[in-house]
Amino acid sequence: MMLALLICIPLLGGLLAWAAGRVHARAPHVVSLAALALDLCLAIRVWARGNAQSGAWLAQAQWPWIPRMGISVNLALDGLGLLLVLLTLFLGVMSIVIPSSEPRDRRGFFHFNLMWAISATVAVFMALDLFLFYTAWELMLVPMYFLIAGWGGENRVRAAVKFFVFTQASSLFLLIAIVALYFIHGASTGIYTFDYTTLLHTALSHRAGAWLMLGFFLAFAVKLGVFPLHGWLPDAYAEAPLAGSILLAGVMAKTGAYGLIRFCLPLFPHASSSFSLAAMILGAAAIVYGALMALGQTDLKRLIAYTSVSHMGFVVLGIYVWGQLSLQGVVLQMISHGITVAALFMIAAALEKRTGSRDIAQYGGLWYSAPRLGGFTVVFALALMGLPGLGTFVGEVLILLDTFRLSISLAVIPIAGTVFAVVYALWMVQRIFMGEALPRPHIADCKGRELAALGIMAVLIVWLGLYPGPFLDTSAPSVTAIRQSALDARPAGKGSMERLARLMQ
Amino acid sequence: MNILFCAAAAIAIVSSIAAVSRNHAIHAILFLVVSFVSVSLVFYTLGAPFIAALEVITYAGAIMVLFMFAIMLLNLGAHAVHRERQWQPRIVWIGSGLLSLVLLAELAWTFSRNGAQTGNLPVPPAQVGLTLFGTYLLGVELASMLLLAGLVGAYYLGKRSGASVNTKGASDDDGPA
Amino acid sequence: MLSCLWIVVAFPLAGFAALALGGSRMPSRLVALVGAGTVGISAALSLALGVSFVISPPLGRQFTQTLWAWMSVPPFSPTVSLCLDPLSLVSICVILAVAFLILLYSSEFMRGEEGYARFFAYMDLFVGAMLILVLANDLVCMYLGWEGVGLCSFLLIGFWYKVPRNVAAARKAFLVTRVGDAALLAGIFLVVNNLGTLSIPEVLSRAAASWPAGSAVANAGAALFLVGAIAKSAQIPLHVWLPDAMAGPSPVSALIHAATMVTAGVYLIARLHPLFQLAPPVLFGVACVGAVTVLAGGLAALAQRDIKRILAYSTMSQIGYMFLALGVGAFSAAVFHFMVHAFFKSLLFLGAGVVIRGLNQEHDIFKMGGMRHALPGTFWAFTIGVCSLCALPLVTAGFYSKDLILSSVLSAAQGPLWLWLAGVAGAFITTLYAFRMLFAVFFGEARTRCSKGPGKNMGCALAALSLLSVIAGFCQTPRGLGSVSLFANFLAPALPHLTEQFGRRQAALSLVAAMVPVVGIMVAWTLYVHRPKALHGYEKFAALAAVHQFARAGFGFDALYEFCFVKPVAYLSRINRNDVSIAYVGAVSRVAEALHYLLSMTQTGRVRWYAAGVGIGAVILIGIGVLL
Amino acid sequence: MTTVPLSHALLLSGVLFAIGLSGVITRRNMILVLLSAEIMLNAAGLAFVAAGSRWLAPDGQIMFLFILAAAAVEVSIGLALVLRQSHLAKSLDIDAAGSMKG
Repeated sequence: MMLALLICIPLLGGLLAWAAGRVHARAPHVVSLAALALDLCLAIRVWARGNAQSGAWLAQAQWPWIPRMGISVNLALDGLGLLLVLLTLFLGVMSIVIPSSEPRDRRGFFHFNLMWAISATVAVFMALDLFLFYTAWELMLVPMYFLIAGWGGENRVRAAVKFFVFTQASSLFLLIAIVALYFIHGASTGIYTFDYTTLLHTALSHRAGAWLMLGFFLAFAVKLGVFPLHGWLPDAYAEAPLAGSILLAGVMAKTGAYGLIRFCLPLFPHASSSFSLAAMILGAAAIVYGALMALGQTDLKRLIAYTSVSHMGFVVLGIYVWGQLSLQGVVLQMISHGITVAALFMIAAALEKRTGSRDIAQYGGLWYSAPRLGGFTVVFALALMGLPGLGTFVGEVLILLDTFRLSISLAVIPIAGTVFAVVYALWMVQRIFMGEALPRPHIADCKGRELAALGIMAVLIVWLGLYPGPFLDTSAPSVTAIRQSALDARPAGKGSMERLARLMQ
Repeated sequence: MNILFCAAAAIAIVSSIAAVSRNHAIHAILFLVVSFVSVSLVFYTLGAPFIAALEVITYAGAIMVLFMFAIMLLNLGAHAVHRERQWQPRIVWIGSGLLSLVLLAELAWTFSRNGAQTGNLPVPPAQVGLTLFGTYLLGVELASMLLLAGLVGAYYLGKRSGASVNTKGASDDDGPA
Repeated sequence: MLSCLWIVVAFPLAGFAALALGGSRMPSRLVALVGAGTVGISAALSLALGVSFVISPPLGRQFTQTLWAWMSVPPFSPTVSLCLDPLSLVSICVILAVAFLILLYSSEFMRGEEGYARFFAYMDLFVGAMLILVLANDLVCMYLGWEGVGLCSFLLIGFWYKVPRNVAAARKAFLVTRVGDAALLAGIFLVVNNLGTLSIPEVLSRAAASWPAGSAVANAGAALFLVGAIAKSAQIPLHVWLPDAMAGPSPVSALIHAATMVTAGVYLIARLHPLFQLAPPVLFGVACVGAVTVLAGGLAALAQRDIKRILAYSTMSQIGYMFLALGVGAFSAAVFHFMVHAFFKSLLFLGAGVVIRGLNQEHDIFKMGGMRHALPGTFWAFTIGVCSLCALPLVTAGFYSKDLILSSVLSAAQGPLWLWLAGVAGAFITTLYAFRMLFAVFFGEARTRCSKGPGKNMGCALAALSLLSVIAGFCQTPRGLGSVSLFANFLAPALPHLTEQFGRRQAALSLVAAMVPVVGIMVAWTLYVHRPKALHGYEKFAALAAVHQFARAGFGFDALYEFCFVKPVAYLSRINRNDVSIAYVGAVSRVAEALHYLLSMTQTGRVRWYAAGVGIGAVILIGIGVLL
Repeated sequence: MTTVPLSHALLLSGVLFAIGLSGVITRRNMILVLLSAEIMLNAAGLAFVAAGSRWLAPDGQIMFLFILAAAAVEVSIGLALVLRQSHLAKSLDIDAAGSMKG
């Protein structure tokens, strides 16, 4: 029941906010904020209560939906999902609470889209029925399209279409793969169902497994912005309105990683194992490539978008290394990256609002008038480059350690990538806040809600960096369970990882 | 019966070829009438006397009369034959003829594998009528709607075409699509 | 008492937190009180800890305090834990004492600057991070401090953020040290993968047990740690950031880029010395790097005109001595020199700060001169510092530490004679550039008018450091001079003592080494004061001038890196601004457009074509049916 | 009474259809295009009737009736359009109708 509530509250809140938009211009803001805050409280309650139970699933609920086709509303939450749901709702609250995210017009519809996107994302993290998962996955897309196309920057329509075409095209592969899996499983066992746990042990031929795995991988990789599939990402991140950027980069990219962990690898352990070397190389390449691209950008939001590509490279790398450490690292990396990138987008929006430009060359020497904003930028830029004591370090170090254990030569690339991260992170801070001040005399420093939001996020990122215990403990059982289920199915010594490991010795 | 069929079929084919290839419109129409009549004979051999009658009445009768009226309205004379000759050099038949031949070859190959015979008993008109107004009642209603729509459409188009001769600009505006 | 260890770290961090959150609203007096006070309390506490440690030593002369488990993802479970042993005790006492004195100095030096609170906040953060680095019982925890000091160094070099040059210097410093940090991180990974633990004592004992000496894994691990140490300690070839780092305020240069942070590499190697002893080639590499840096740093210092750059190259060179000592296995000698160097080099930087402030940000020593009369107190303090730097025999602390290093090099089993010669030559060059600087700044006639002298706080700090620069040496004297061995004995549980061979040859060579500074001073006097014209002729010789230019430019490393790394990366990222890897997106749309164009050509408007199209379609479809 | 093989009847319908098709494609005179279309419709009807006869079912004939109705409508509308077009374009050339291309 709790799980259904978690999904329904934002859904209803969104409808209510739309309706409230007709009453008063500020009403949608209040309504959606209240709904999300309530939802966040519920999620925190699940978190607080959940640790007492044993087993991977913290909560589960199931209702029949289309029984004839083996489709049910099957919701379940484990530590992994819970952390991501918490992240989603937290970033949702943050993106609403900050004043610069409030649009000028059509506020009701804006909040409606926002809330539905959040709700769909939450549903993605809970769905255990592949049909339901796909529904939520697609539902995520539409409100986001409207958010970008309706309230974005100058090239919003182009960016929105690009985003839509990319994600929709890749989702179709996911749909084909899901349906194919459904029929293959049905044909071999006689049970036609979309239930995840039942499908988990489908016997697949080598070729079928490889194709289905690619279908899943493609959809998730596009959402995640894996290196050569990130074509939509800089445009969409840069052109989306603030709340859209935060949701896209902070949360929706994580649905891709979540999909890889929850579905792609456990459903197709053999195929994924043969694919892992390629995926790891893609991830490592993304780390360096994203950093290099970030260096060349002049648009602040595009720069942040490319750093995101670089960080998602770590996530892909960590997932395909498929070690206990690296997966835990991936979870922590997702959370801390979500917070970091959201905060950076907030800062970018604040700067854009105050100076009227996203071009970094238009900034300079802003520290004098906005030291607090500068301080926050420094903190989150440091988080970008994985400074110890901040959350991203924990994630990166766990991922890198397992990579290093697997193959030293593969680990060299991301470790070198961390050096590039220094360049773009520092350069970003310095070009904005240091150097000679431009003629523009003063910009307002952050205060009030902006200060509070950034402050909370800074505290969180430090908490994640210095005492990630609670987060790691929450995700540990589920990560262990998922990882083990894939490892059990995998024949020893057949995967490319093992081959790689042997090669290295 | 088979001989009758073959003869009628031969006439139908020859007259149809003539109908599509004549330059003089009236000649073409007349050949078409021949074709329709011979097809009606084919229907008769296939045990469909009712349809054979309808073919003569409606196709060879009513529809052909419509064509006649149209040609007469357009006042196609000798210059039309001349123009037709200019439009249709023999060479243009090659492409379409080839296409049709390929289609025909495919159809023939498909049909020739079927060794079945047609029925040796005619299907009486009564049975057709009963089925038509029983099972296919809805279809009949739809056909009547179609005819009505055709009627209205033809009337409207005819009226506009008449009006446009006189006051071309004025009538173009008021017509809904 | 020892369980108060965490408070030592907590105080500066609390000071940072207070200043970061409310510093902008505090009056400057309160800012200084908080900034320097927290460090002062920590310093006092560290002294008390030292006393308690000596009086009632803990078991194994090592006290470990685990604060909390940082990440617990078995087998990787670093903890935030502190370890107090003689090595770290000496280090924190030195660090806190110097840091307190420098903050005291800064409270006056920085007064009136924009960002007074920011300065103290950064400094406090730095002290906290440095303490974590030194006290860490865990490699990852040490890495936390290691990066933390790097961050503070970055922030403080760019303290005057409006000048683009400072900003670039800050970035460069962080970037270059980060290269070393990446190697350090890889070293940590190697260790945790092979040994399964992160606790430093555990790592060392397990390494000794399971890695054979000279094995590839030991060499690799030690080499990675060495790269980290080289970058942090500005040794050749990763020294390029240090001279530029002088863009920061003088107290920053004194604390971070002379006394504490740059010696972190020395501390790291000393801390992990059993690991390095398992890798003799790497250890020899440490000595070589040290010897090369001693000479290169000294020569570069000789060619500089900027007083702070002279001191920066001097710092490089002096840390080269420490590396030399580490390389021959004289770990306690290196730590001894670290302590003494911290005192006299911060004294020199603070003195230079007074001069620079007095002359309105004038850095060129040849535009100074005659400061002896304007700033007599500073002159004497500076002179003490210079003498200590040159290791003037008997009276200065520098003599005892440098002598210990040179005699260790001489008596070490793996130390060839050229290492010793390099050290002695370095000592000569040191004397030359130190006195060149002293004579140029304080002697001769005044070229710029001094506007401001040191006040009470600055004076106190200079006096205290002068005192320390003199007396700090007396706790460890060579065999011929009383043979006091307090320092080495105290460190003995943590660092093995190198048994010196003391023969006639050693004694003779030591005497030579001791006389080198005296000769150096005479040469310097002749060249720079007595007959300065002698030097002016050198420009006639093109080769000499070129060497001079080359040395002044830091031996071209900057240009080399610029050419090899910076330019290509910048070029790549600039030409690829629009991301070629996603050009296929455009290709897809262009192909679609072309197809659209092709298809729209069939839309002729000719009904007969359409009919033919329908016919062709039927033919194809039926054909497919027929063929299948 | 000997019966006609179904394949012959279908073949006849195929031949007529092909003739009509080539007429539709080739003729430029709109009236003759319509005329050729009539041949095609008729051929299709023939196939229906033949098939109905094969199973002795009335359904084939009913389909022919429907085709007949459609043909009647088609011709009336088609001829009306031809008249209108010839008034507008002063020509019966079907290619001249290409100007209607949107």
